[in-house]
Amino acid sequence: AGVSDDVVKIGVLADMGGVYADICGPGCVTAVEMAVEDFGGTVLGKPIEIVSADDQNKPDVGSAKVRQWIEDEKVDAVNGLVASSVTGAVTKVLTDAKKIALISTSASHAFTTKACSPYNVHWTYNVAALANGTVKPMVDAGKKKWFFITADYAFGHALEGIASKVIETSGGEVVGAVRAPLGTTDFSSYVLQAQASGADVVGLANAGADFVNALKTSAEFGLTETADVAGLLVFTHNAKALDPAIAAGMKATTGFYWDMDDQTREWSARFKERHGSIPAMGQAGAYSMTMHYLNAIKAAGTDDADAVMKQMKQTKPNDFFARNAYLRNDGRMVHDMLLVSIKDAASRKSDDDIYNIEATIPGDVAFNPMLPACDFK
Amino acid sequence: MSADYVLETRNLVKEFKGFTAVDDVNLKVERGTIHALIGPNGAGKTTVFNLLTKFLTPTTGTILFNGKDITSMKSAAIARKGIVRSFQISAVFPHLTLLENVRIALQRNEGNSFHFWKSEKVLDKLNDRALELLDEVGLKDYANAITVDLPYGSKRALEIATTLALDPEMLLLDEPTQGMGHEDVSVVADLIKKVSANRTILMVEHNLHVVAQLADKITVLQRGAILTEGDYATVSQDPQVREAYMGVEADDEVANAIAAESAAASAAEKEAVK
Amino acid sequence: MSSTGEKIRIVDLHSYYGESHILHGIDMTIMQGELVTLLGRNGSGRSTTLKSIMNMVGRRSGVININGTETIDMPAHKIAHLGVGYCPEERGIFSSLNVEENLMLPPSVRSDGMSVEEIYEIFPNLAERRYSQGTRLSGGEQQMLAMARILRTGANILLLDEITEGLAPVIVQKLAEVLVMLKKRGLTILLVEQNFRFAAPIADRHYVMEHGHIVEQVDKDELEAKTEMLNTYLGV
Amino acid sequence: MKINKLYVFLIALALVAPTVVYPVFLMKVLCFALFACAFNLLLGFVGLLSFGHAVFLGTGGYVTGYLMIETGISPELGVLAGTAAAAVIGAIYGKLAVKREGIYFAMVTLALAQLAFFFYLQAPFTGGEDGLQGVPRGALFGLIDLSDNSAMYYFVLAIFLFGFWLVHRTIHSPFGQILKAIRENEPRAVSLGYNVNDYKWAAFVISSALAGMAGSTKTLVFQLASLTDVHWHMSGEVVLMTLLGGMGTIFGPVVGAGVVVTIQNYMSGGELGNYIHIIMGVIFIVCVLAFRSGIVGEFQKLMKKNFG
Amino acid sequence: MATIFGINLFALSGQLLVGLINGSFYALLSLGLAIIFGLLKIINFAQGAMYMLGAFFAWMALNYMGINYWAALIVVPIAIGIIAILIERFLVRPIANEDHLYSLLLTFGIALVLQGMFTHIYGSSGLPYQIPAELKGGTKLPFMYLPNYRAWIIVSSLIVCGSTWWVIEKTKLGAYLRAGTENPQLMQGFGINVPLITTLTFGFGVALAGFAGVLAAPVYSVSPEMGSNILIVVFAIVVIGGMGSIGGAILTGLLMGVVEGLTKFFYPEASTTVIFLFMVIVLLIKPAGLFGKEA
Ligand SMILES: Nc1ncnc2c1ncn2[C@@H]1O[C@H](COP(=O)(O)OP(=O)(O)OP(=O)(O)O)[C@@H](O)[C@H]1O
Ligand SMILES: Nc1ncnc2c1ncn2[C@@H]1O[C@H](COP(=O)(O)OP(=O)(O)OP(=O)(O)O)[C@@H](O)[C@H]1O
Ligand SMILES: CC(C)C[C@H](N)C(=O)O
Ligand SMILES: [Mg+2]
Ligand SMILES: [Mg+2]
Repeated sequence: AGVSDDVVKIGVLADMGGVYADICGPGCVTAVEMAVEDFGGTVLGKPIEIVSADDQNKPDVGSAKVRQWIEDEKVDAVNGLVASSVTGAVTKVLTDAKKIALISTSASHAFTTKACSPYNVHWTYNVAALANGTVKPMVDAGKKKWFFITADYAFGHALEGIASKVIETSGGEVVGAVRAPLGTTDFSSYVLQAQASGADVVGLANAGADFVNALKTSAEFGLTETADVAGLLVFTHNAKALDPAIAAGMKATTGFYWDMDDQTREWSARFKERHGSIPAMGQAGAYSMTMHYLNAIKAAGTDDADAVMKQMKQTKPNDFFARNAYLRNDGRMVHDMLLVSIKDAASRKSDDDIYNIEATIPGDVAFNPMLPACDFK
Repeated sequence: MSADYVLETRNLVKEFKGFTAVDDVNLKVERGTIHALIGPNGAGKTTVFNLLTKFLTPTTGTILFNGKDITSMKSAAIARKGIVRSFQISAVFPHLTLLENVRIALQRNEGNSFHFWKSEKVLDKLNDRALELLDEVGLKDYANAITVDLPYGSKRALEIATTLALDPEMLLLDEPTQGMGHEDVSVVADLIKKVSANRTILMVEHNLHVVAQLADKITVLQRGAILTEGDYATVSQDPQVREAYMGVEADDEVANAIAAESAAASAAEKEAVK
Repeated sequence: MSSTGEKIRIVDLHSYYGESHILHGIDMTIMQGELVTLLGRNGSGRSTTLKSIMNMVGRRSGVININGTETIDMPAHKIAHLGVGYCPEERGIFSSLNVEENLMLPPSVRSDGMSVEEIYEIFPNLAERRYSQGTRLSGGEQQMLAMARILRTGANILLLDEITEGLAPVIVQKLAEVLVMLKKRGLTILLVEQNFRFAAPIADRHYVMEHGHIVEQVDKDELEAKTEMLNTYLGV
Repeated sequence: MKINKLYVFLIALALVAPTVVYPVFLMKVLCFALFACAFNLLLGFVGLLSFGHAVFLGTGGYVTGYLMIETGISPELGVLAGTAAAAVIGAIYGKLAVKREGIYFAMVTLALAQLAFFFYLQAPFTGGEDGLQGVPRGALFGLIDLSDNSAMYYFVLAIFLFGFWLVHRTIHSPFGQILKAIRENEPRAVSLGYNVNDYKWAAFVISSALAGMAGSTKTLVFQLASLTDVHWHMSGEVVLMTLLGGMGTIFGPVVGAGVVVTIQNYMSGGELGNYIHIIMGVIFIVCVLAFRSGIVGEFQKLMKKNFG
Repeated sequence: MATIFGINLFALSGQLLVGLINGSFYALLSLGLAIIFGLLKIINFAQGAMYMLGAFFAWMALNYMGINYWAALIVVPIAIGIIAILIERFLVRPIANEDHLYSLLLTFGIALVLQGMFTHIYGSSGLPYQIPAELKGGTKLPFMYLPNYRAWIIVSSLIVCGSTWWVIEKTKLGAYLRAGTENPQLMQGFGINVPLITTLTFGFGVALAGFAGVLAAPVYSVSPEMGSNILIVVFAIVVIGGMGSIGGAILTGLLMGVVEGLTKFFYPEASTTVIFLFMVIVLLIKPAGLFGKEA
């Protein structure tokens, strides 16, 4: 036991300059730094070090970097992890090397299902939680007919798929879907098709700029007047970019909102002071996860991955981020999710005042159940 | 038995948007001769060349080479058949040596020009032939010089050597002496004479001295159609040719006439000044 | 010699294309109404001399005085406005313009240029093909167009580079007449010519160039006397 | 003679390098060096700027990756298959691209590459943005286990040397002579009876095959094939490597690849991470404005000036 | 609803119109490229970045200086034109005599730098820009609800493209431009200030992209990536149309917008690739492009 190489080294791998940089880029590094500082900078008397790298959202760049971290720099765990594609590649490398993946921002639920591993920790949210959180209440409220505008790649397909399942099991119906390629700027055709479908709800199974563009166009063509438009994955930064006149009232599911209570406000204020903007859910997740990881090392008395994983799963995380939380054996961190709605301009008290919290979704309702095959003790 | 024609056109026509540049031309080029195509500017000489080498497609008519119809062949294929054209601009590979220039042409018949896995040393066996050709045009001593550095006339000569390397049955020369000083003109004219052995040459040329010196037969084009044909003596005496092409007074007399006129003019001018 | 009659005065002109030094100190003076030719072998620097006057070479030094104005530091586009018309060796016909547009293209630099009708009369070929694309003309027709183009601008100093190139003897003859006529109108002409037969009878003076130097100046009256010498320089 | 000594020295250096430098990094350099050499064959020696060469890198990678995962063939066959696939795509794209020249050629290749990018993004067998993950390296000839980094390194080195040799040979072959002639004066080459488009096409195919080989090898090294390799950024990167190293020189692309990969490696870890595109852009601008012969080209000039 | 062969005609007309809107952007961008290519013989790889810059400038003008949309529509293209003029003067001109591939690479570098800078400063999630109040709302057509702003895009783009076409093809200035593209040196010799014309043309061509950027700001999210993706498509369009004619660039742009719109309707998965496929077909049948002159 003890600390290998006399140092605990955490790598933060994220998109430092690309499309997801705002969601979990330098901000995730800041969050992890804050965690290490708050923890005291050492564990078991050994220093805690952070290294960070840009994965450029490229699986090859990310996995090469992580390989090098493991082989050359003795990194013990990798935090951050944004694009699911990178995460997929990186978790394979980490698992082979028996090192821990601390996944903060990736959406795919694969890391705790078909690509699950004893060394994966998936913290903030996943597509299942999004579908359960946003879609189910709407169907239950009588919005039965759905149409999807889906990002035409793995992430969009997964999100659409899981949302469709939720709709069907709740007694709704998917009347159509259109696959818009990643990076589409002009959504008008798709919006016209959605309009023609006569759906009650148009689900946007995409993210980032795609989501913003699709929503804007929906409003322009009057789709928002005749149907509900639901964003299935909305980050605070994107919500901020939307015209409140268009977006107001839209519901979304999120793993974290800075303005929930004093605890979240306290931490978010500290974060904003350091980083310049309010934290996105993945950034808050990255902090929370790091804390839990360091606490587990301390409790286990070693940084050995198996021991630490065991320790993390045994103790329940509980901080400003993780509420009613526990780390499941498959690596899924189950915690309360928030159903929020976007505020209209009039009721916003500041630029950062974006959401109304509508409801808290208990973790067990939000997340997908554990697969027996992924039940790593 | 009719004469032996290498190249024949039958009712060759080329129209450009309602304008007929070549109008029903029946050209017959006899094997082993130097045949000149002359005519006023815009008569259609270059267009005929372009048709023969398929830089342009005939509107109607056929082109026969050695009795075979080549009307539908592509440029490169025609070159491979043995009709090679020289350009008005000098056509050399400027940063290769003279030897390499000629070798590029020789290489075509080697059948190894797609062989990227072989060393270029396999081409060395072409060197002797290349030197021979360079010798023929008087450039042997410069074989390893880089082509850009050559004077204009020598580039022209090199171009001819390269063309000969293809061992063409027929050479098409478009104004081969254009832009040359008198000295070079006679060098090139001699060269053409020399290389015409065993070959057929069809040339366009405005320099009547060269035409007179070289051509066995002359075809005069005007407005796209053949005006007359024959040897230099016949053609140059033809009043129609004199009017349309050579000017009222032919050739040498031209200079005299102009001299006289300008003398008169300057006299008049002096008059005026006074 | 009155300096008012002096149209072009060049003193110690050196010209370069990039690294290569082409003209090595040219001196020449051309008077109003004179027709002067530049003779020499290929590559002796005759075209370069004309281009230097037009500031179309890489770099130049010395004195080039046109119509009393010093032009060595003048940008290229201002030179034409001193009344200079330049007909380049390679003709420079524009393929994106039709024949008539080509003809009308150069801005007038003086008011007394030839009219389009006059020009079409001299070159009937051009009238006939006036709406075809400039570069679709035959070689000779393009040559005519290039020459015609500057006659329209009213330039009274003409720099003509090998204008008889590729022309049928009839047209060459016609051109000679045109030049004589222009001279009569008082235009100053600097002519680069290979065709000595064409140039000899109409020129007042000849400069002979070799390797970027002027090696000889021959007056019209001295032609006969200096034939021998010309022969050795030009191989006539 | 001198040249031969240089080669021997360099190969010796390459053989001992992994004992000093992180082998995966070296393999990455070698893969990109091969890619850049293949690209340089077109740009530097035929004068064709392909702005879509990433397609071939990516195609090689995907095909090799797919076969290694699905069929478990041995790695040398995987590389061969990837190379062949890239050659086939190259043959098709080349046929189209050589119909246009100069800048148009660049645009056509870029557009065709984008076509392929979207195809690979949407096609089921590529795993979309996830890419093909966990590609096994397998055992060379069924014998030598390549999961060991140093074994893998020597395999990569061998492939690189083969590719490098082939490029060198192509340039100095009868075929290379014709390419040179085409670059010098294309209309003249036509008039001598050469179908220049066929020659350009053949060069294109060779280049794309080698680029594919680089991609296949890279996939084995990183056990991953992804969209990165077919994205236009990658096409831009190989242009940068070649330009920086010295286009039209034999060693230029290798040096360029080394420098660019090193910069990227260095920056991806540090504070400069998010400046990467800016820095790449600046290098481009500086190279074009002041440094057109590239590192190797400028070096050669210097040698010539001082010792030549 | 009117249907024929099972196709909803109303929906189809809607898609056609939507295609035309997209085509308006393509037309503006390919026109800009064509003009610049014409005179400088370079492909401005930074054209996409300039389009992006146009959108960002509009945003910055509004948020930092309070300059509204209408003013931005004038001011921003001018500002971008000035930037372009500086680029031409100090970066492009020094290499004007080198192989044109270098200027392609140069502008590629510029594009990378600009995109990188804006990503660095503003991130890449995109910034909001409102549709100007005057153009909010829409018109109910029988087959679709046409937002007023979209109609404005078509109208303004057609006006700008049309007048540019007219100036180049029908005026003396245009003749100077066309001739200057072929033989700048000789045009100088005729007394025309070609460097000035060149610089201004470059400025204008780039300003067109800036204009398109301002037009785009309210409908697409203002983000650093917006330029690079559209540019590659525009390249394909340029190949399809052939650089031969200004009118060709405009028409092909519009046409391709429509083709793309139809594809989104009939087979959306292919919508990103259809223009490239179209390019392949054109290359096979008419390598010089639809409006290209024979080589
Ligand atoms: N591509 C074309 N399109 C339209 N007209 C053309 C084209 N090519 C040539 N012409 C016209 O056809 C006629 C014949 O041209 P051609 O070039 O064959 O003349 P030429 O006899 O070679 O004259 P020159 O002695 O002046 O070179 C000319 O009037 C020319 O304007
Ligand atoms: N653009 C250029 N760049 C470099 N060198 C040039 C250039 N133009 C001409 N030269 C060189 O300058 C020298 C003089 O050329 P110039 O064109 O003035 O000769 P010329 O007497 O007019 O002959 P020609 O009969 O060929 O027109 C030649 O050696 C030529 O190679
Ligand atoms: C970061 C998110 C926008 C989702 C991301 N595309 C993923 O794959 O998980
Ligand atoms: Mg350790
Ligand atoms: Mg001709």
